[in-house]
Amino acid sequence: MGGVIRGLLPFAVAVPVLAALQVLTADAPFLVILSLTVGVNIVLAVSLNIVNGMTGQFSIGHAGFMAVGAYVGGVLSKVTSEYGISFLPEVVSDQVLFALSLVVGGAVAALFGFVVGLPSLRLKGDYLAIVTLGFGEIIRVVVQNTELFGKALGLSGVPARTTLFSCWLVVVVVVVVAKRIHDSSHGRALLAIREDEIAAEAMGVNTTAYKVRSFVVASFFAGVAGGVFAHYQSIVAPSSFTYVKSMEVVVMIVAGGLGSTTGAIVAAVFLTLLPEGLRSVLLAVTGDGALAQKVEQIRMPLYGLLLVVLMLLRPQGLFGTRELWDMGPFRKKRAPSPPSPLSSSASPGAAPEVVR
Amino acid sequence: MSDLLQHVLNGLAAGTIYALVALGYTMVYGVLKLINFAHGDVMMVGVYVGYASAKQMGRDTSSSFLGVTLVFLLSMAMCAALGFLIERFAYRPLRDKPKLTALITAIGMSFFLSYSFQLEASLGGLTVLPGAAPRAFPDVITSQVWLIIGDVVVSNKQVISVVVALALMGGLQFLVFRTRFGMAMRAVSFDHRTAGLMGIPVDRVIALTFMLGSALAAGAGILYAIKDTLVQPLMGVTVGLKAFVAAVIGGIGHVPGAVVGSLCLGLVEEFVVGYGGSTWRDAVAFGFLIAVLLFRPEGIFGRVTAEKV
Amino acid sequence: MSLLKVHRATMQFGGLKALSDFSLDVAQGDLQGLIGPNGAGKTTAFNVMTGVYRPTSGAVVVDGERMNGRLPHQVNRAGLARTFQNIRLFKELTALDNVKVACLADDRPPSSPFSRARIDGLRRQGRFAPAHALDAWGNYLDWWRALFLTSGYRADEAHIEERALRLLDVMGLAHRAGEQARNLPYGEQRRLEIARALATSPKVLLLDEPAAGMNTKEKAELMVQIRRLRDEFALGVLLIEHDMKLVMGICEQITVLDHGETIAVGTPDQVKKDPKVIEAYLGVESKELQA
Amino acid sequence: MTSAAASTAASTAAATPAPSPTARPPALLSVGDLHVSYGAITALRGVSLSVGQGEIVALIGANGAGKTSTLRAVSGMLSPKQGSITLDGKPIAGRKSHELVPLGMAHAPEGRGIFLNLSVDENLTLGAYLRSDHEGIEADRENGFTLFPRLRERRQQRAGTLSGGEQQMLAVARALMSRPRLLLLDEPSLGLAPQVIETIFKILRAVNQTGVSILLVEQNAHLALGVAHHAYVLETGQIVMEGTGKDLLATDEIRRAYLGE
Repeated sequence: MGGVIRGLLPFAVAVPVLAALQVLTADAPFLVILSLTVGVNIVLAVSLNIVNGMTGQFSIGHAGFMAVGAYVGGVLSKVTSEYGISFLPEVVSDQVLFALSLVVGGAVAALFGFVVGLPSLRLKGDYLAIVTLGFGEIIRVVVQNTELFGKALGLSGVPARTTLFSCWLVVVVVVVVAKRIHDSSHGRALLAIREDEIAAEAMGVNTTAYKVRSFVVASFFAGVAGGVFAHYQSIVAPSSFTYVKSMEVVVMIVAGGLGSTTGAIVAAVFLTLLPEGLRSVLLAVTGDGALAQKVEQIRMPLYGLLLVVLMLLRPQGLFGTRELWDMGPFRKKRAPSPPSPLSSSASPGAAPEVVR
Repeated sequence: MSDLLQHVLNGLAAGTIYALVALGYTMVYGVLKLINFAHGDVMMVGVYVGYASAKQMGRDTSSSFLGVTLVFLLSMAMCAALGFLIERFAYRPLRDKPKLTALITAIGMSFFLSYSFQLEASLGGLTVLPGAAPRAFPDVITSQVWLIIGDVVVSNKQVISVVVALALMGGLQFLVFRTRFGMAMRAVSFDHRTAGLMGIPVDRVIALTFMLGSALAAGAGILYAIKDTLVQPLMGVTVGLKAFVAAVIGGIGHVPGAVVGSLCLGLVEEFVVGYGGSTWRDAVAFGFLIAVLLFRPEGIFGRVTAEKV
Repeated sequence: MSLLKVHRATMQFGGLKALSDFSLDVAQGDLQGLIGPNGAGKTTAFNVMTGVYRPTSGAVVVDGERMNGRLPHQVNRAGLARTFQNIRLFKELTALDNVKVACLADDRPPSSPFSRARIDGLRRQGRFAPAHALDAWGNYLDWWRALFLTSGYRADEAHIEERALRLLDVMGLAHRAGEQARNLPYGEQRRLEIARALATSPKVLLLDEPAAGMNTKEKAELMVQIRRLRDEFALGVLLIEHDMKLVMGICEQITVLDHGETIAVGTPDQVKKDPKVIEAYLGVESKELQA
Repeated sequence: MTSAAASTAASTAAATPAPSPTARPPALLSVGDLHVSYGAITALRGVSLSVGQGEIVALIGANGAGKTSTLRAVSGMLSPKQGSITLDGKPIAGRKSHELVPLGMAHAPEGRGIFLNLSVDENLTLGAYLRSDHEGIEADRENGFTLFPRLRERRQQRAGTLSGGEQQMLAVARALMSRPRLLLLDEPSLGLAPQVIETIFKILRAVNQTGVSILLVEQNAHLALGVAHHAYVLETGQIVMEGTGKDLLATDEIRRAYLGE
């Protein structure tokens, strides 16, 4: 039991803090919107990092799973928006239904992730990348052709239920899950697959199952991120989930350092805020909307250039595979290993006589 | 019946265009084992160079035989130069690094090219970057109907694209299998370290292969643009991906495979569009790819290579 | 009792027979050698035994369970662990984590319904399918326990850490626990690979050229160490080695391969005197030399 | 000599080969204090050796001792961290492989390096990639076929369909196509049947007699020492012993360590 309490500790801290933030930012809608964009990007980056960074598979179709979650969650909320859970006050009832639609959206996305994960059993590296890209595109085309999802126009009228609190609670969940997977024997199995699949398999790691699982977990959270996104945009259009969106997330995790959760977070925050920041600064200084518009246009080629330059100069990204808590003053101290009676005889210094 | 025949014809014509782009993918993959994601974007740049030079010449000059040839040559030369620069500065430093590094670089390069061209910029009255607005390619070849059999219509553009594509493919096949340079290419492709031991200047062979592939892409791009397609910066991504799909279907690294794969893809797409599913076109192309990769990952002609343990 | 039994295994690549009619029997406490000139098919034999290749014909049986068509991780769970000729460590991970990866689910407590003891019990009864299912479901459950940091999970992790450290210690690598595997010197990398293989609690240990790249002194130490591991962990050991001195000095039985064929089986003395072995292994000129 | 060598030598006191009494011919290749590493792993730590004009020099040692790395560094396949390599007195360390071919170096690499996707003829043509004297090339091709008649029968076949022995013959024949003065051979006996090995080594002697110097890496110490004028023993990236082939063959240390006696 004590274990479970400890397991829930991060939430015990996060819930009051987020609630307080929610109250404090009530009068700053711009700030809230910004924080939601950042939050969604963090969820996307941290979840993609589980596949690309920890497991070493290369998926570039993350936006497809986000789309699944956004549409499924959005439709569900639209359908249930008329209803409420009778014994709950309306606000609470809405949030419960919202949470439900997030989970269902995530679950459907996870199902898709399972399907996409299957090719990873036979394909590696660049081929796998192209297949994930293909799946992402297929999902988009399917959505565009589905009446239920509003075809090319998209889904409008999704109830605006995402709050700073709910969005960032999802962020906390994904980070905690990513960290716990990473630190567990499962995380080590994923890292082993990244390092050397054949050796991992030979050491008893069921590489097939682990690869598929990492896809499932990552796409679940991408789906949830899509749901969160849908419930603050209110309009879900296919154009939000193109190849470009997938690449944005890839840039984040590559810049942060493939395999580093904190790296992904830092890069996601930075790469989301930088253009927003530039835009508002430009807007404030020049009062010229056209110039601020340019920021959005320049962002994309810069992302491309950033990838190229990073690979040439610092392929390990910002953090490499390390985490914030592995560095400098945060560094964890490792307990010294217990002395053993065997160690002395095994040390090179005390070699026994050579048998000849 | 004639309906079917028309679709076959259109499909093949579209397929030959994919084939030219796919050949570039396959050549580069052959020598470097790298999927050059930026290949389609190099093609796009080629189309813009062609567009600009045709505009500059004016309608009369550019539609003369000499003019058209010049448009092609100019754009192919520019793309060859671009291909050289990309290889020299983005890919060569990463040649012995993990494959993923080069792949990410290629994706970045693709992004950089396609989205820079969406910006608008000019320098001293000269347009440097065109902006996102789609444009119609100058009518350097006027559409004519050359042949009507029953209901089947064959246009001059279709014939030209098929003939040019086949000629270039033949030339490439000759180059790879009948010349000294082609032999060096195949040697580098098999094992670039050992190729060096034969005295083959590996860097130069790879650079030339890139230039050749890029030039082919430019030619393909103009043929594509001439056929009533609008020119816009993201065209390279779409066509490039399709061509890549075709190359993989045929067995990447395999020259005739790329051609066969492209023709298959052209036909499949044409039938999907022709029979009312135009909005599903892209999904079908990728579905086709995934099916091939799952059931025959090495493509139609490719060979399985097992990893040594 | 035989822990690893290979019965007339043949491996064909295209037209090439890399291994033909290969048979072998390793029991607990055995220390056997597999030798032969380069390209004789030794590593192919290892790959066939460990499930990397599926033999064209013949059978591989580990602890009574037929392994044909099983994946390498299943063969490993059944009790066969190996090292690689060209060192395949998880280079970016620490030495400790390399070993921990291999510890995996062996370390569920005995009270757990998914414990290794129960799984092994089922195996011994010949109920292999439920054994695999139990292993897989236990592993699946572990995911959830890890997410909620249950106390049982934390106990498992502590146990894994302790066991991994002990194995590092056994191989004389305790001082390297926190070091990235790629930064270890060559000889230590080889020893780490053995520690990692031991972590999977094998019944039979296959060592592919464990002494390659070591100097004479290191080799001598390794010989003694391998023998000790066999006794301490109650293993059967099969090793491929180029160094004749090492093989002759340590192995009790030797199988000699040449061109995929088994040309001799016997004690070191028998093998050493076998004219076929002399010709294949020591080269032609040796005949003149010995004459 | 290094300290490791000194200690091994001491243990086998009487048999340590004295510096060869017969003077060696002037050096064609000389390597001094060569260091090579792959990432964190050091493969060579200060290797010095030389190959005289017209000599066959053997480099023996266990797997992973650094034999292949030495050849690779010499032929420019990898660049040394430190040390000098000179060919005919010209420094060549750090230069790329393809620049060394015109200087007279040919390397039949580890694993033979045959282009399995090309025909036997094409492989031979590639061996003469930098030459343009058409007649000379054809003459050399004929020479190759005379040395290895089996290859003539298979000249149109894809090299991938050849047997191991035939591939090894092709590797040697191809290396000769550039008319080298120095031939580097990496384990020509690897995986071959005894009769084939015998043929190949006979031909190596014949090639050497035409004036080509050979640096030979071999696992099979008997073979290598039997044919070599001079030999070096490599252990964990260092030369621990050197001498004439005959002298080394006679030392107990060598017999025990590499011949399994």
